[in-house]
Amino acid sequence: MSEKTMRDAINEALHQAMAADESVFVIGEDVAGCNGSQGEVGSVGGVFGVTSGLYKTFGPDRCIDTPISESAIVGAAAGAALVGMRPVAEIMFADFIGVCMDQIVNQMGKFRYMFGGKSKCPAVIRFASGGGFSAAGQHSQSMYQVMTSFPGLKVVIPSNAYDAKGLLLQAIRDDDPVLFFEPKALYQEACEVPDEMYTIPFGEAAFVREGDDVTVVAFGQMVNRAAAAIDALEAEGISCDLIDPRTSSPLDEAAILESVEATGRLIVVDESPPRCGLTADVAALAADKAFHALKAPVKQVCAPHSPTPFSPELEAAYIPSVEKIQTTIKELMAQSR
Amino acid sequence: MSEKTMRDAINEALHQAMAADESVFVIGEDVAGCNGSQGEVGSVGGVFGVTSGLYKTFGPDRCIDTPISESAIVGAAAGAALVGMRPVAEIMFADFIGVCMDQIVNQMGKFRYMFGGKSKCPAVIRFASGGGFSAAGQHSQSMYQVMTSFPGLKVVIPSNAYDAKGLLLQAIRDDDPVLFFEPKALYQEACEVPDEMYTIPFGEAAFVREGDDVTVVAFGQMVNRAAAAIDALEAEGISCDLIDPRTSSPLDEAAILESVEATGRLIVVDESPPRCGLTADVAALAADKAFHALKAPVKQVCAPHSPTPFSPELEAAYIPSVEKIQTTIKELMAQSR
Amino acid sequence: MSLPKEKLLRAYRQMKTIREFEERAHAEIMNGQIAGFTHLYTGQEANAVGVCEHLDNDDTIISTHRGHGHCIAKGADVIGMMKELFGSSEGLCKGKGGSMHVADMEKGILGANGIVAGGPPISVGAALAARIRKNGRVAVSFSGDGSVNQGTCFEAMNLAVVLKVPAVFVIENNYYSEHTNISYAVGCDDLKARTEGFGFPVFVADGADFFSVYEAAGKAIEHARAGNGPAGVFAETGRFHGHFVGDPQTYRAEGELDDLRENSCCLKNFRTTMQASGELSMEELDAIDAEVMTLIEESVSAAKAAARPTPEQVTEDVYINYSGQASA
Amino acid sequence: MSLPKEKLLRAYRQMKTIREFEERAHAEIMNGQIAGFTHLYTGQEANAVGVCEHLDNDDTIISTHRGHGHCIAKGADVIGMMKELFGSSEGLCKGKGGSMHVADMEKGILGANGIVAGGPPISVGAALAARIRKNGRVAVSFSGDGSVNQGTCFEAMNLAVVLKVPAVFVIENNYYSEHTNISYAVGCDDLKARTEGFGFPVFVADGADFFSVYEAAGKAIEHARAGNGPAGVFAETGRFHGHFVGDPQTYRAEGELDDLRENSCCLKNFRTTMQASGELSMEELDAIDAEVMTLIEESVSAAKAAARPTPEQVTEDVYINYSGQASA
Ligand SMILES: Cc1ncc(C[n+]2csc(CCOP(=O)(O)OP(=O)(O)O)c2C)c(N)n1
Ligand SMILES: Cc1ncc(C[n+]2csc(CCOP(=O)(O)OP(=O)(O)O)c2C)c(N)n1
Ligand SMILES: [Mg+2]
Ligand SMILES: [Mg+2]
Repeated sequence: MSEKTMRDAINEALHQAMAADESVFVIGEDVAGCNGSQGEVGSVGGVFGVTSGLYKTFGPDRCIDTPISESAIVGAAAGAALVGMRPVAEIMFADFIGVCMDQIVNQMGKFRYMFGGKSKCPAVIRFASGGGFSAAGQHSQSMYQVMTSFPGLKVVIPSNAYDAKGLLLQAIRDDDPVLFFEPKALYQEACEVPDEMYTIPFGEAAFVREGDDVTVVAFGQMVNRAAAAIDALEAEGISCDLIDPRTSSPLDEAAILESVEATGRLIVVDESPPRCGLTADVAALAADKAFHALKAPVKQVCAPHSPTPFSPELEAAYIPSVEKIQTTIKELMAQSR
Repeated sequence: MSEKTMRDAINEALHQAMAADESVFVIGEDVAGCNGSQGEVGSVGGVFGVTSGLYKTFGPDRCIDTPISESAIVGAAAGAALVGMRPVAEIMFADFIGVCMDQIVNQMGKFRYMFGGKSKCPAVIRFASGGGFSAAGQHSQSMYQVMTSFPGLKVVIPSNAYDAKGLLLQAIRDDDPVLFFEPKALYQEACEVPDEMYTIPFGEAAFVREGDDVTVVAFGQMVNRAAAAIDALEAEGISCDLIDPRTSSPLDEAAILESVEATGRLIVVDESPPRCGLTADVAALAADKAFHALKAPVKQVCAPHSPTPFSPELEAAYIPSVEKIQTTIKELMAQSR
Repeated sequence: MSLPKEKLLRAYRQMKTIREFEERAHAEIMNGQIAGFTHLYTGQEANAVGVCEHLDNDDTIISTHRGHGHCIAKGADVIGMMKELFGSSEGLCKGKGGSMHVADMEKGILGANGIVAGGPPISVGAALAARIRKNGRVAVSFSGDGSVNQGTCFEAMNLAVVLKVPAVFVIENNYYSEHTNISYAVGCDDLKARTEGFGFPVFVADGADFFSVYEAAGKAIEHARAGNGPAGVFAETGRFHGHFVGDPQTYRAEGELDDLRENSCCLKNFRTTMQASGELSMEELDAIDAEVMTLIEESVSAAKAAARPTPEQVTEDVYINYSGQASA
Repeated sequence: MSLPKEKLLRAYRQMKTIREFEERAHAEIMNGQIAGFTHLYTGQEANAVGVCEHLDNDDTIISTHRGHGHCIAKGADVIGMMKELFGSSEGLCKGKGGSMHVADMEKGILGANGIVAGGPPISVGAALAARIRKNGRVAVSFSGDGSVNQGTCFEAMNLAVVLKVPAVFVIENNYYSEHTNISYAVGCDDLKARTEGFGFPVFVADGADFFSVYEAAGKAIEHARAGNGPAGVFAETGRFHGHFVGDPQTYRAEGELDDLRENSCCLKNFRTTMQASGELSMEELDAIDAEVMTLIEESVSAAKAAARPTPEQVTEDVYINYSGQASA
């Protein structure tokens, strides 16, 4: 056990999964790096360095560079999975789902159903998602809310290094196709992560904080911010449950509903824009199934209905801040019936 | 004024818009038809016949067939719009957004914002959407819920021939990019449609029925079913508002909230699966902004979290039925606090 | 080319089975017994069979929206397929896929595919698995003359070359993508050359002649199986029906359909060749015809009698294991 | 090739402006003054300028993630661009786009583009508009050696041929897509031939030599402008920096960067040519250098002093008119 960044925790999970199971391989743009060049092949490990060392350890059949052809990358993963491999494909930025959505949504995600339950497609697609890098409109989207819409896919959003490792090992072991979103703002965040292999089951939320007054459900990058907001409010006598669903599909509805039954107040926090997003999804769940417990309006804290701006100041105003979460919690306490 | 099917109403709108404005042109697969063959060019008008006659009236520069290259089709529309044209592109099935999403979402929809408000992209993309044809998992999705997520796009979902014509004329005239979803189950449905040109503004819902007990918000193909359910319940003394938002982005929040304030009960109906969909989106809106008026849980009537099945019996069980809507209304009346 | 008698009989039987399956499906669609969008393969049988006769169960194919022929040629159960078209829960895909999604993993059929050019990238993945496992398998994808203009198809071809995988791209040029002729939709004059430009050899065949396809496909598959990377087959062919059932076919030249049925029928051609070479007698072929007709008849009766799916089945088979609950 | 003195001076000035803009941007990124992902064009200047010198305001270009050079060559305001990189609300895109989305509709710049091969389809649309309006315009898209493997790029090329539009595809081969060499990522041996296989002529240029690019681009643009459909330019070039700022460049051969700066510098080459031909004196070029340095200095001072965006601006410029209300 030692402190590891999320990047290192994911990297470790990949190393361990590949060592443990011959059918696991990694494929994507520059996941090895330097192919075809006079430089050292395998010296890159993805633009975020997440696949570092895999080429050197496992060689060219298990760590495979590709051209810039995201549809073909996802298709290759899907096809290899259909015949029994366990590929882990890397799509550099979640935004690039735009150029490979069919292969994810209409192919990989629907095989099993369309084929009458007679196929298995244990592919994992990893993406770097979300904002925080001044990367502007085409390199900052979270996209997991959109993917959550599609039946047949599982959607994972780790919020810390520990979960990232356990969830990725589960994803690779899982027999269904899994989309694994890595909030890129968290790659450098570290926490204690066991050295050995372990898995975290899908559909089981983490209770990050426990409290009585408000249920806060937060996804990915927003979990830390929500925790900071909640911790700051303790002094004011407000105590909150903080739930990190960890997977948006499946969603741990029971955990959320149980908490809302107890607190009577719900705030859902995500960094994506509001429309048809996860904040609405969870809010609507409570408005149906925990309605009678609710004491106050269900609040969504999210980005506005705008693309992600480039300028650091604009992006800071775009992504929900600790202050915004805090203010919302306080307003909610004031507003209850 | 005469009875026209939705197909004919859309076709008429296209003819009129093209006659009125030289910068309008149509592009897509087989929108003319028979190009390169020994048959009669222009004798097809799209697989659903929606663009019939345009080639014959307006010629090869205004009704343009393409290869099967959806990304290039959308891109071509986006590029032509950026330099001042008003293209109307046809993507045969909404499901095919999978192969052209980047051009829609990351290009067309974000130009204006990324370019600091200094560009204009008045392109319209038309899609045949939704179920009802036993067309299975890759030809039955509505997809508009997913597109509603993306800032920069406007999303239109007509539920009848009259609206379809007025909304399409508005879409073509509109200076922002517009996605126009035509529920294919409605192409043959007819109603009175004026012969002359008229527009229906975006963001203004239609009140299809007026009542006191429950607010029903329904989209596209579900509007007729909701109306049938409501009409049948009149005899039982239950009266409902039926709101057809007509555009999901922008959404007429005021109309929905006003109605919920009056009725205290809300049911949202759509044919898409539940997760991060429009039913959740509208339910969450009410759970926040009309919370204190609510007397009962907010209900979503939608497809299950499954791909669309092929078999007619399965598809019938998949798409929300009149009965299901009716039952939900009755249950809701029974459940109120 | 001379083939063992067994092989000849089998090839003819496969082509005839596809033909009669399709003609009967056509009739049942017209009857209203089969729902949905169905694309018939009639006229192109020699392509599917000429290719698949080189494959065994562990090799894979991935097909298109026009998938019945490929699936039958690769060994899909004909009765299970007919039941699937009828939407029965006893169908090959339990009635969930229908015509556009017939699949059978055990037979190496990775599915018909409703998305034009959805298949080639997936096939490259199956080929990559074969390369990694060094098991000598090949992965074949079928594409039409329209499909080759889709970005995913190009990406797949380039990726297959880059990764040097045993992927075989079979392009069936039936001259039309829906209502548009290849001479319009493929911008260049020489599709074979454009394809070869990606860096693999493409072998040309007469798609109405089993032997021609068999020979070309043999070369392509051998090339791939031997570890030389991908290869292609380019076959000219014609479909005897419209794009979909109900297509008015206004794109046809006068007499085109008659001409096709008369002069580009792989069954007729096969018989002519056999008659000339004497390798098979007409009686032997007639016997197969009769057996095929019986099988097809049987498949339709079975499909009509088969169990219908129940509403609970709608939500089954989405996941292998979905521990969380869905919202609705 | 002999060009009027005016043209020569202008071409040099443009190349030098790009060079110094980039080198200064590099310094300011290292300083922490410029946020986000920035890709520098240093070393490839002759490509942008050699192409854009054939274009006027009403012709369009669409660029890539490595867009500064193309935008400057096409006439974008340098000060507005520097302000944009600094994220000021006075920037060309009000600080909303940044390096990867610099655009100027009035100058016919349809934007840098963060999506690899996002541009070519859009450029075909601009070209289609030109064809429909018969206004003699051309639409140029820039692609890298990596970008050409993306499906959208292939689709755009085929569609341009099918519609016979004045689209010009400029492929800049700087040998790398991020960390991967073209010899790996492009499966075939001859990218020019693969591209020509789509059905249009591709003119080859030495991307370190303005005159070579100018000549090749001239032929391509003339071909397109004359109504003969699309054309291509294929230029070999080298980037002097990493893919992005901070790239360790482990893919480089030993001495590669020094060699590039020494032997593939378009500014040096231009000077050598001028010295040999005597068309321009070194003093004239030195004078331009000084002016450019002043302009770049000015642009940075202006950018540092420029207004910063305010939070309300986040939700502006999404739509021209959005009558409905957003949910948050
Ligand atoms: C991505 C996508 N675009 C369009 C379609 C609609 N479509 C189905 S088949 C077809 C024509 C295919 O032509 P070709 O590849 O030549 O195959 P053929 O039908 O001739 O067998 C089209 C356009 C589709 N299914 N998927
Ligand atoms: C669809 C997509 N995939 C991947 C990337 C990440 N990416 C940005 S630039 C680049 C390499 C592009 O190489 P090339 O086209 O040769 O252009 P160069 O960088 O050499 O100018 C990659 C992979 C992207 N921006 N978009
Ligand atoms: Mg065809
Ligand atoms: Mg490059």
